[in-house]
Amino acid sequence: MSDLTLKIGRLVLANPVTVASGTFGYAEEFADFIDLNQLGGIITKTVTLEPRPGNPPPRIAETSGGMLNSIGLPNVGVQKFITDKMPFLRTLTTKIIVNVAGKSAEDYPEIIRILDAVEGIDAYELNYSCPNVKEGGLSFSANAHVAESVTKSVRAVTNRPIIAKLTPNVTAIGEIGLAVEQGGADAVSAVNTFVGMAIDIPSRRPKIAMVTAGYSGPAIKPLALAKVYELYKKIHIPIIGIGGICDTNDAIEFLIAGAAAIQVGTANFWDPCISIKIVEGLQTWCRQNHIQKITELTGSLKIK
Amino acid sequence: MSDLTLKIGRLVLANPVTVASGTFGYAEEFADFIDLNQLGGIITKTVTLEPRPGNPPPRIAETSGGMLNSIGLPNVGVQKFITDKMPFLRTLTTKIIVNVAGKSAEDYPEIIRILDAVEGIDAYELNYSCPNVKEGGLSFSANAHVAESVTKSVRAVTNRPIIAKLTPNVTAIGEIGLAVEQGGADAVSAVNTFVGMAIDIPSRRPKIAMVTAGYSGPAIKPLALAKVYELYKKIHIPIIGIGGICDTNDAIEFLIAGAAAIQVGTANFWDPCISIKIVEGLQTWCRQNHIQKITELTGSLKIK
Amino acid sequence: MKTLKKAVVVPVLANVQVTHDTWHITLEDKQIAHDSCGGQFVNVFVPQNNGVLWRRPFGIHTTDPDKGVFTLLYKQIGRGTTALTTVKAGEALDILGPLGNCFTHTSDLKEAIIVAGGIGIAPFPLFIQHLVQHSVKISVFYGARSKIDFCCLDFFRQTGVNLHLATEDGSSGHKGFITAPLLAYLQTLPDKPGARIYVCGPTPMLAKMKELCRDTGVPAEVSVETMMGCGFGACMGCPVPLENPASDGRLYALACKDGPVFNLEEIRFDE
Amino acid sequence: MKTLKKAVVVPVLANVQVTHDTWHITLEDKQIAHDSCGGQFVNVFVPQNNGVLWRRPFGIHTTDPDKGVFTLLYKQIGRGTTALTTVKAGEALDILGPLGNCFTHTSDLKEAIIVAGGIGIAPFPLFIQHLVQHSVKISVFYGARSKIDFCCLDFFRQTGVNLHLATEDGSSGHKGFITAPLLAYLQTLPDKPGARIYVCGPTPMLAKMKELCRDTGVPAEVSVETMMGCGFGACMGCPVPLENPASDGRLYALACKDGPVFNLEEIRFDE
Ligand SMILES: Cc1cc2nc3c(=O)[nH]c(=O)nc-3n(C[C@H](O)[C@H](O)[C@H](O)COP(=O)(O)OP(=O)(O)OC[C@H]3O[C@@H](n4cnc5c(N)ncnc54)[C@H](O)[C@@H]3O)c2cc1C
Ligand SMILES: Cc1cc2nc3c(=O)[nH]c(=O)nc-3n(C[C@H](O)[C@H](O)[C@H](O)COP(=O)(O)OP(=O)(O)OC[C@H]3O[C@@H](n4cnc5c(N)ncnc54)[C@H](O)[C@@H]3O)c2cc1C
Ligand SMILES: Cc1cc2nc3c(=O)[nH]c(=O)nc-3n(C[C@H](O)[C@H](O)[C@H](O)COP(=O)(O)O)c2cc1C
Ligand SMILES: Cc1cc2nc3c(=O)[nH]c(=O)nc-3n(C[C@H](O)[C@H](O)[C@H](O)COP(=O)(O)O)c2cc1C
Ligand code: FES
Ligand code: FES
Repeated sequence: MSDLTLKIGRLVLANPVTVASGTFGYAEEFADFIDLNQLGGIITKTVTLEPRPGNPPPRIAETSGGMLNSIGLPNVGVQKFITDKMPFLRTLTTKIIVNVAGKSAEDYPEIIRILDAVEGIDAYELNYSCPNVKEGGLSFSANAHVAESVTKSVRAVTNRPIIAKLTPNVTAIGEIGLAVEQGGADAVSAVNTFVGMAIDIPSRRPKIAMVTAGYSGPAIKPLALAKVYELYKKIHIPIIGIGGICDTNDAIEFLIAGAAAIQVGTANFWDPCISIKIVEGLQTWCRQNHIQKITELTGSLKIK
Repeated sequence: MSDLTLKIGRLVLANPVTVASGTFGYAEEFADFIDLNQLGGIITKTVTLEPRPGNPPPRIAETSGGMLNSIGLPNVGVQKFITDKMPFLRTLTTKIIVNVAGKSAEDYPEIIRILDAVEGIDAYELNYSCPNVKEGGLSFSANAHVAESVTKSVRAVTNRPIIAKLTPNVTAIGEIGLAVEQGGADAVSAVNTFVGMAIDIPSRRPKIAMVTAGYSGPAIKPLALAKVYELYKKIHIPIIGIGGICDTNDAIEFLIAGAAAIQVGTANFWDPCISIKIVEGLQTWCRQNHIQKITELTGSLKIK
Repeated sequence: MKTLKKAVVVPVLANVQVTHDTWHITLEDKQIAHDSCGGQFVNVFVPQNNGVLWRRPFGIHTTDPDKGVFTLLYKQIGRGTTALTTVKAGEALDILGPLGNCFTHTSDLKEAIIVAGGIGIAPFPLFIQHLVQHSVKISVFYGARSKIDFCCLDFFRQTGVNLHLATEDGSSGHKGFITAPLLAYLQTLPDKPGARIYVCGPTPMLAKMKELCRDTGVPAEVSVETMMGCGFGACMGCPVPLENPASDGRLYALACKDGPVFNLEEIRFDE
Repeated sequence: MKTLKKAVVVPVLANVQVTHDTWHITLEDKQIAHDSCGGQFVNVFVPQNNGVLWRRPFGIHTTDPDKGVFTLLYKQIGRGTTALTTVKAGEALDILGPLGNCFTHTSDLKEAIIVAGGIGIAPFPLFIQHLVQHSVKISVFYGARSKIDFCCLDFFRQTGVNLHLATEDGSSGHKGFITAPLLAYLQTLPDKPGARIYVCGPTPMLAKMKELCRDTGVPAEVSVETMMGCGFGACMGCPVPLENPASDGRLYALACKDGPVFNLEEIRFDE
């Protein structure tokens, strides 16, 4: 057995395979399919301060090799999350990472303060891809200063590990990564969805009610991998790689490019067992390739 | 017969279908396959001031639904372009748009000055995606000021239409579009390739010698469409849409999103006749849908 | 790879074309054959994925718990269903299920009025199998574009249901939409309080049904169709707008988890 | 849709498996059967594109100009070639060709020494058909992993070529690489100036051949394999590093346009 454990700051994961926010519900949805405790960690659907209804339909569209979504972060709000969702999550032995988002910069420390009083949360992932309403709707990680200051404000209110989840829709993601590192993040996760769009020709309407949407799935893998590599060259904190990971090989590519762990997103939808298959696939691959510790792989890209 | 003609500034194209730089050689490569004069226009492989050998292999890799390339702009240099390539291009009746790139901002007006003395060129496309060596390798359209000033410097030396070709790898492509409009561009073309990467697991080497590469093909279509739409909302000059266009429907989607014309890129590689098939497909579709003038389509997206 | 219940690879026993565009596939799985109720669906992984990312949902059409088999009735409309037609007996399908909720059968039900448009007929035979066992009176109002589109007519005749047909082209039954003979029937219905309508069909028909039920005062349940990214509540891609915000403030229900069966008066179709 | 020459949809006459991993496909096209010379290739659009974007290049294996047919010999290695094995007689393939250049046969050629590794044998029968007509002496050095990998041995025997085999596992012919018997042969070759080597095989073999030709002074031509985005000079994705910059300053040739046949001494394999 190879050693698949790794550390994200002080957070120890049993293996590098976690599941991406918004693609795994609050884990209960997957209990019929897999043994949740075999995962390295579970990242919850985004939680916000107030309940949100989500966007009108159509919210999703299938494109060749990818999908578009504009779900609109529907969720019951942080209070009901604590009373309705945390009890189940607390029954699990895998790491629980709660993903949070704010409408304004102030929302982040406020929601984290509330969650910090709750047991059974191992870390936070800060969803920085949602629109910063006060700043004209640009996402929180579109701007290095904003990303740094929000991270700082969260750092000030919690000792739990914080993971900043970055949008890829920027000119230089490395700068944003540096900023959140500066702000005190323990790790970054990269990437959230890319901005995409599709049109229904007969009606001339966008295929998603909100017009533009987030693009995910196999089609974005090469893009996400390049973002992870860009971050790896620039920053010093661990990177959790996300984007189009559909099988063990995809996961290994992200590790080689510089990720310490990975998240499986869209692939959960067509194969709810895929995350566990990847855990098993990594174990097999490491054994066959005489990898003692999975951490050897991270950033092992060979360049002439 | 529907009227497929359109104008890009003063440039009149017989139809909206042109072919993307670097995917169509200098047109001669396609003379065995199609009647070149049925195209709306031909955009040449990028020409630079000095000859360039191009990058070492591997230069290309296939991914699911897309491809990666780092060709490195190999070309014979502007002088040999004029003597070796222009004579054939001048025999064509379709519009000839010469794509140019520089290593530094000064290269652009210099090469345009040289080309302006040459007959048979209908417009220039300025490839702003290549690294600006003096500015630390960021592309010329990663920064609005740089993009504007380079465009101005070109505007100062030519009366021919200039089309600024934008990189999508930016936070806000609309701002860059506005900047080149300000600089005097007659149109923008959007988009060039996205930064992507792939790794060969057994060797742990990047699949492309230059490590990161440009991602193109069907996988980028939703992303490119969103960029065109973002530009359409922001700028006033025409947009030429590019990115993953593989058939007539793809072309129509770009027109509805705001493009006045389109470029077929990667699809030329697997079907060298595809550009002409799209010209014919547009004609059929317009007839069936009672579209008198193709220009009606541009920006006709319906939003509630 | 051990997986828990609900994700199964099941043998295909038959896959036969039953109309010009509709197919009937027979699958073997004891648990699904035993546990499913009318209205529930399975989500099918489509072999050869030419860019097809999501599974495709299909209502459970019939079950034979003794033999441990169940069937689906599907219409070939796009990439996924076309790929499905190429699956052969002896192969296997990767499916999730049973998913979703069921048409309800309360003890006060005297007459079930089933209203189906086109392929919307698919989920009803299983429900009818159940109702027959409980001796509920069954009327089926079934509309299609043309005579050649009807499926399962033999099944309805054998079951002895009260069958009403309509076709848009008049090739069989009433000429026009099925809602016309339905309205006539409801207006003369002696025992309205014991009747309940069950609907599945295209969205314009559902909107029309809503009006009709409001006017006649007969309650209805509807099985809705939406795009489904996952089928089990994970993607939140299948919202169904609610007429009134739910008690917890929600504006939308999820078709796959809270449905696919809803009370017709609770949901909206105008978006 | 009128297309000019070189982009054609051709009938498949046969597609048969000839070894555990290699297939032989027969296609009908008068022009290709008539115009092609050994070394040229066709670029095949692969049916059912599971994310396969590019065509797949294959050397023209044999031609029968009288019947207007030609054949390809291909090894199943990945997605594209696997899809190709499912193509049946009676179907059609969308191909571009003939593309690229040919092995050269100058009038002073007395002996053609053909060196093939594995599927590198594919382009030679066509060239041999041509050489036989011109009564050139032909020696074939053909290496494979094992006996079961050899193709076309009957063809070579019928043609009366001087055939040398080697297998890595020693199951047939010399045990080891084919370059060993080749070297022995070259060292005792009486008429070196009239001899020319023609090579096709895996890159390590080509690098080895380069050394061997330098040492023995026998000139060689090589058919190279690179990734090909287009096959007709448009993508510039198939560079072959040159030993010395060309007269026009180029550091690379293009495999599809300037090749696939090159003088072995002109190209580099170290990258
Ligand atoms: C709960 C549920 C039960 C269903 N039961 C059955 C059944 O028993 N028999 C049956 O034949 N069909 C049923 N359907 C519909 C079936 O799932 C779709 O016809 C199928 O997914 C189409 O797949 P495709 O790849 O062939 O079409 P695609 O190529 O994906 O689509 C073709 C066209 O149809 C549209 N479309 C596809 N699926 C849907 C959808 N679900 N809602 C709205 N528009 C859509 C697409 O936008 C596109 O325009 C059911 C759907 C749901 C949600
Ligand atoms: C001019 C030319 C002539 C050829 N003639 C023949 C022939 O006659 N018979 C024959 O069997 N094959 C021939 N080949 C090789 C053939 O084109 C490849 O085997 C085929 O494209 C593989 O397709 P695939 O989709 O099955 O493999 P893929 O799934 O694309 O690839 C499988 C693996 O092989 C590697 N690979 C694929 N193609 C190439 C390549 N061209 N160069 C280097 N690595 C590659 C990939 O990187 C991958 O690792 C020729 C190639 C060229 C360039
Ligand atoms: C339907 C859907 C909903 C998502 N919801 C969230 C969310 O609530 N919060 C978040 O941080 N990311 C969300 N994401 C982004 C994913 O977590 C992930 O970053 C992205 O999909 C890229 O990974 P993938 O290609 O593996 O899906 C969502 C993605 C999808 C497809
Ligand atoms: C192999 C290859 C070479 C390219 N070379 C150039 C080039 O020389 N100049 C340029 O402006 N764009 C170049 N491009 C970008 C294309 O013109 C186009 O913008 C991009 O590929 C997106 O369109 P597509 O998805 O249709 O290919 C190249 C693209 C490819 C795939
Ligand atoms: S289909 Fe995914 S939540 Fe309903
Ligand atoms: S394969 Fe495209 S240029 Fe050679």
